[in-house]
Amino acid sequence: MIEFNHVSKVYPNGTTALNEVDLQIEDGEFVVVVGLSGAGKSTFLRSINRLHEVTEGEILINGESITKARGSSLYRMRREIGMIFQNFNLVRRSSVMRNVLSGRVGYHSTLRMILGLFPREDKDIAMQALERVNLQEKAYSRADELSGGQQQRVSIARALAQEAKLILADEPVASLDPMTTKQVMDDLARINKELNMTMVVNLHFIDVARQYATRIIGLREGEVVFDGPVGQATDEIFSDIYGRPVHKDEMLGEM
Amino acid sequence: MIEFNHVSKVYPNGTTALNEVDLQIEDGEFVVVVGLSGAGKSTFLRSINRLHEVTEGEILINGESITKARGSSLYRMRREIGMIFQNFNLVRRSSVMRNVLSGRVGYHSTLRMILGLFPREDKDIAMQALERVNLQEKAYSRADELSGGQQQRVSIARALAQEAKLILADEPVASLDPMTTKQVMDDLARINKELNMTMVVNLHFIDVARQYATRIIGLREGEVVFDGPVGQATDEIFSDIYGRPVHKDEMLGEM
Amino acid sequence: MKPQEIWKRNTKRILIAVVVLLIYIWAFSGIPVIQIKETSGEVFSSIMSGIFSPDWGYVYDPAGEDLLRTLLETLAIALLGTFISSLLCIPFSFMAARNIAKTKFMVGTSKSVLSFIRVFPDIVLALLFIKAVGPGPFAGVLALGIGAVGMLGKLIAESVESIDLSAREALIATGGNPVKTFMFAVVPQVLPNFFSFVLYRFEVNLRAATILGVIGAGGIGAPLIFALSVRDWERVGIILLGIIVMVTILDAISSRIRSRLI
Amino acid sequence: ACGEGSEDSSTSGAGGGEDTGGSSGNGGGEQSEEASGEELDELNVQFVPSQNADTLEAKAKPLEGLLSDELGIPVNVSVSTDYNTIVEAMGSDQVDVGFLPPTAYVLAEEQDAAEVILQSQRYGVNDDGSATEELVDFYRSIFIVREDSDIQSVEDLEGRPIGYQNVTSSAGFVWPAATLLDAGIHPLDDVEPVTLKGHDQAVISLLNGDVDAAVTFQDARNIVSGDYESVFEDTRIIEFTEKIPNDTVTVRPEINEDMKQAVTDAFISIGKSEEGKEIIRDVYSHEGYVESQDSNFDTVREYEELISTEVTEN
Amino acid sequence: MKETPVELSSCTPPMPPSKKKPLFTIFIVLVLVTGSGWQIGFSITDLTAGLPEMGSLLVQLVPPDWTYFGEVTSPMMETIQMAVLGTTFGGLIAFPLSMLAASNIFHTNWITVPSRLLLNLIRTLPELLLAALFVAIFGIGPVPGVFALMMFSLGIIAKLFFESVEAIDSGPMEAMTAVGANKLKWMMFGVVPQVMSSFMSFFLYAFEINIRAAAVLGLVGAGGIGLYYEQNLGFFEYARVSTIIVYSLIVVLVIDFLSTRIREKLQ
Ligand SMILES: Nc1ncnc2c1ncn2[C@@H]1O[C@H](COP(=O)(O)OP(=O)(O)OP(=O)(O)O)[C@@H](O)[C@H]1O
Ligand SMILES: Nc1ncnc2c1ncn2[C@@H]1O[C@H](COP(=O)(O)OP(=O)(O)OP(=O)(O)O)[C@@H](O)[C@H]1O
Ligand SMILES: [Mg+2]
Ligand SMILES: [Mg+2]
Repeated sequence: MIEFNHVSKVYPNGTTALNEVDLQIEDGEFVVVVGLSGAGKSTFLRSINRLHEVTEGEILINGESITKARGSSLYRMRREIGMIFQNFNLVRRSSVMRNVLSGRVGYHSTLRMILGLFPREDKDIAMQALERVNLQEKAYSRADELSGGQQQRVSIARALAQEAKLILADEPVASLDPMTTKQVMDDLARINKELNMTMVVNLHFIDVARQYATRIIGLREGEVVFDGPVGQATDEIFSDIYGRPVHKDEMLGEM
Repeated sequence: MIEFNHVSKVYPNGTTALNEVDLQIEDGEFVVVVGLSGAGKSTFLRSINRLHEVTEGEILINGESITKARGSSLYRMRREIGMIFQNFNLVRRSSVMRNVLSGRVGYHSTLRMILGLFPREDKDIAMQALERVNLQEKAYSRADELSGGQQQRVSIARALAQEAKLILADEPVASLDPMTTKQVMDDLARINKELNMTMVVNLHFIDVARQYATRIIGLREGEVVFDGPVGQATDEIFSDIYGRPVHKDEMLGEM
Repeated sequence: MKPQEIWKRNTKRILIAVVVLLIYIWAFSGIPVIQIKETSGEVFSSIMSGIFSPDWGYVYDPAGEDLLRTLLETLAIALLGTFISSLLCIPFSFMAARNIAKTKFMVGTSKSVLSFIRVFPDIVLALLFIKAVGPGPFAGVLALGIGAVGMLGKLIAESVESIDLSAREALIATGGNPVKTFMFAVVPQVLPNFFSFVLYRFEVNLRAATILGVIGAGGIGAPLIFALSVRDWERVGIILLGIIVMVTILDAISSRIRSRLI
Repeated sequence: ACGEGSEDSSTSGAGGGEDTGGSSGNGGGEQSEEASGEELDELNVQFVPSQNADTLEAKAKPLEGLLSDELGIPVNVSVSTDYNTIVEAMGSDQVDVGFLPPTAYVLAEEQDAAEVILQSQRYGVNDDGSATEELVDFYRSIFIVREDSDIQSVEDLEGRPIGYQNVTSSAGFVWPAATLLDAGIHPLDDVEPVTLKGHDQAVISLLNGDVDAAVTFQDARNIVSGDYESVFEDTRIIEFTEKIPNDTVTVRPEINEDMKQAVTDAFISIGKSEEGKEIIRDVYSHEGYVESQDSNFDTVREYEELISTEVTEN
Repeated sequence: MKETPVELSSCTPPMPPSKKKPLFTIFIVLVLVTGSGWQIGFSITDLTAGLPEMGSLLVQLVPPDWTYFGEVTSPMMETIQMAVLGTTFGGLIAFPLSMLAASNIFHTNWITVPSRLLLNLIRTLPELLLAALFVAIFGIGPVPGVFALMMFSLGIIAKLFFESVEAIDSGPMEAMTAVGANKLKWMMFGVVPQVMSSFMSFFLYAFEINIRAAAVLGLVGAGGIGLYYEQNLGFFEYARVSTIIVYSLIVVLVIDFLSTRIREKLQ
């Protein structure tokens, strides 16, 4: 369970990216976070595993404060949280396999990791994760030889290999074609159902959000402007989240 | 007018990316190219301005062969063709303005360009292009300070500033949110209509394709499997292009 | 950006330009007009003709101390020296990288230490090791090994500073501690540059004639210096040829290694 | 520079932390605890080929064989391009025998790092740079000017640019400076000093007109005669310096007397044997060795002292 | 490194690439290193035994002779002047030469291979030879000094720089091709902005080395700080030697600081 207690985040340059966020996410939920570009979606996600420090409030994961954790207990908490990045964040010159394996470093001793000695089971786990995203035949290619969609899938495999209890996904389908988008989202949904893994996903596309989410959180300028089951998220609500209705003639500049 | 005469492209590693493509694009058309990842869409586009050399056949632009052009006549032909890249291809450490201005280098003497002396009008043109994509206030920011969507718009502004007669766009909305997607596509449509600029656009999203295209070209494994007005591109046709049925829920981009 | 900001930036740029200009004026003021000496043609041609008719007799001499032997010795010294410095520079280059090191203080200190090693004259370094282990190749190896740390540390630190940190974020997110994060996200990215700089340094070490000559290390340094000081251009020619051939072969090997890494 | 290793870096006491003993006397041997001195099971020899010769060879191996045969212990010979390193190495017991030029020897002796046993012999040098028949244990430095120069004597040098070597060089500075001082000219204040690296550069700068006079060892013009064929016609000697002793062979004072004697005898016998002579001539341009003692260098000390007070106080 | 993935049907996962090659490489390196170590008589015990002697010299280096600062200021300034010019000219030549040598800028071996050979040649020429040549041409003084430093910087900058040019992102270059730029414009807008900062970094590195490479300047009678090193070492004046070291360090740090600030401001 994730608890946000009065969480605010003000960037050093003064931008308020999160403003008094106060909510709870239960185990097994499939939460989709929507909002305009710059609304604070990424900041919201990144606060959960403390890639960003919040400036106020506290975030508890299963009752334990991640905002106060330090050292190895922080590392352990992060190990339980998988993350899929919008821009993949792969080590481009390492092989796909090594990228996926890097999801497992939290489980082994530092020395062992310096030597890069992963046990046999880890390799099996990684291979299974790749199989799930249909990429096993690319396991030993270098990450930068893959197409954008394939890279996104490697990033997903890494999060899967981590065997986390919670997955944070920052626009995981932004660069995928419709086919792959569906595959990936179906996969996340399946993992969510079968393994009861909690999902917190940022999405741009309302249709996709509606289709997969159990709950939708709408952010606007760092504030939660909607939070409810997917059924309640009507078109009007979306218009509200996005701050304005979209008209056909809403155009840029004049010609 | 663009003419493809029996054009084939085989990559050095043996992949056939284009196979005997034979078609004409008239001035003022809005052509959307669709197809699965790896179908050859990018290759198709990049052959037109000869970023890739085709291995067989000839491509004529307004009756002049670009596949045979060399030196300054090649440069002049390319100047008439704007291109929007999927991954932006911006100089990340240069300012937005300079990136947009670089679209105009074809119009000036080499010496002048080495000194970086752009005439006043060019700056005005560049600023107008930025205005059109709603980015004028970022004109003097560095390109790498922008969000992905903003970078995509800089890349569009560069193509606009080039004042080309033909714009090639390789998935110009892949990293944009629905609002910006609509803005960008509307803008391309307006330019197409008002300035009678030919558009050749690769797209993943069928709905968007249907909404803006006057003509759709479907590629599968390097072959043109569909070519016709947008009205004829039924769901069955799309299923054929994608090699499997398309579900309603895979049609994204609708708001 | 607002007009005032642009204006402010422009004045800043003009200011910098003026300062740079002044520096150049000052620098040129120390240099007299260039005059070419009458005799230069004669001397130039005699040097060149010497160099282009190398002393082939020096290539191999059964009694030893010929070109091949000294080159081989140089190779051994350079190899070991490079190996040592490439190990020693590793901690420095990360402590000196702004994006990796924990504190500004650490960056500042590490950078200053590296600068200090770089300004430390070769000859004093040589003296230190001669006093420790006596003149000879061992002292040469140590002097090269320590001396190169300054350069390698700096160049590698700068390339660490320019890496893509997003991958590092991913490792942090999986719960890696700093060392693990570093091994998986930073090392693969800097490895090509690391090898590139190490190979470059290896090449510099091959040509580190001055220091090896001083140190009595054998190798090609001393013969080259002596041949130059008595203007024995034929001997200089053959030694140069030897070095060029060796460096070219090495360059070919190193660029092959590099192209595999990139 | 022809050479970092010309005869630069002679030396002057003042070696910071170390106790530099007095400047007089016969070596610091007495200072070592064991009266008998150290036994050696291996001899380390290092030298800088002296530049007052027109061929330099960086060859160590031939001497290794010869000495090892004579002494019956392994010998390592190495070649350096800098005297300072030899003195420091002898000071820290890393080198047992060094070939040092006179000023370097004097400074090394002040630091208790070296004790002279031998001096090398060479053939003398004629004014045209060719060798004489006679074996000598000294050489001289010369003042040369261009043939068409109006300078006739050292007195005329006042106010003129002169090419020196580094102030630690015997032939390139110390002796010529003494000559100038004798003539009432301050070697730095009364002329325009230009420091050059290498005696060849001195001659060339003279020919090029960058300096009006140059000081070099006696036959330095031979070095550049290949590049400037008419060097002997175009230049003229106006003055010779006093005698500069040839290179010394020195040992570490701590070594026991028997060993010192053995080394002395070994060098002398090498200089006498046919095979040995050929090698030392080819490689070091030495013709033989004669025994020497510290008092032979008293004049050097005087010069050294004179110059270092005059110059380094500057 | 193209570790070609083995093409297999989707049911069997591909075989991991063979580890033989990297292991073999490591083995070779270790053999070479131990071989060299044996050849040159590498011995840790000798080193540790000798450390006290090394300490005795270090002790003599401190404290620096602070009064000596004033005396070496003018040669230090001379050195800086020559380093400024030598590095600038070297850098100006290195820039185009590195471009010619970079295989992603010019795709034909006809251009890159000769350029690289030229660069190798320049780097191989010893300073002493350069000094001899330039003195023969220009006489003694700062002019040959500047030229010698120029060649020296050229070698350093060009080698480092062309390798970093080869590693740049090809996207912007492609964009410039599409815009219809000729080769020069293409380089100006697609390449130069990407490589400017690494060029500056190597340029400053060369400058710093040139401050130290004063030995070269001494060779050509150009004055500079090198002669002072030699003189003081010759007289065993270690306190003064360390004064010069500290002075150079200060100069280098100041330059480093200034250039960092300037680069920040320019971005
Ligand atoms: N490192 C930073 N420093 C300063 N401001 C930042 C930083 N990162 C984000 N911001 C600002 O914080 C706000 C929220 O950013 P965030 O990245 O969370 O938006 P988002 O909802 O993820 O948008 P997008 O859909 O574009 O990814 C924005 O206004 C952004 O400009
Ligand atoms: N440089 C290259 N070398 C070899 N093969 C290539 C190269 N570029 C593309 N290909 C191959 O050519 C085929 C067509 O590629 P292309 O980039 O045109 O596809 P696409 O339709 O644009 O796909 P996407 O939607 O993923 O961008 C693919 O099979 C691809 O793997
Ligand atoms: Mg975001
Ligand atoms: Mg594509």
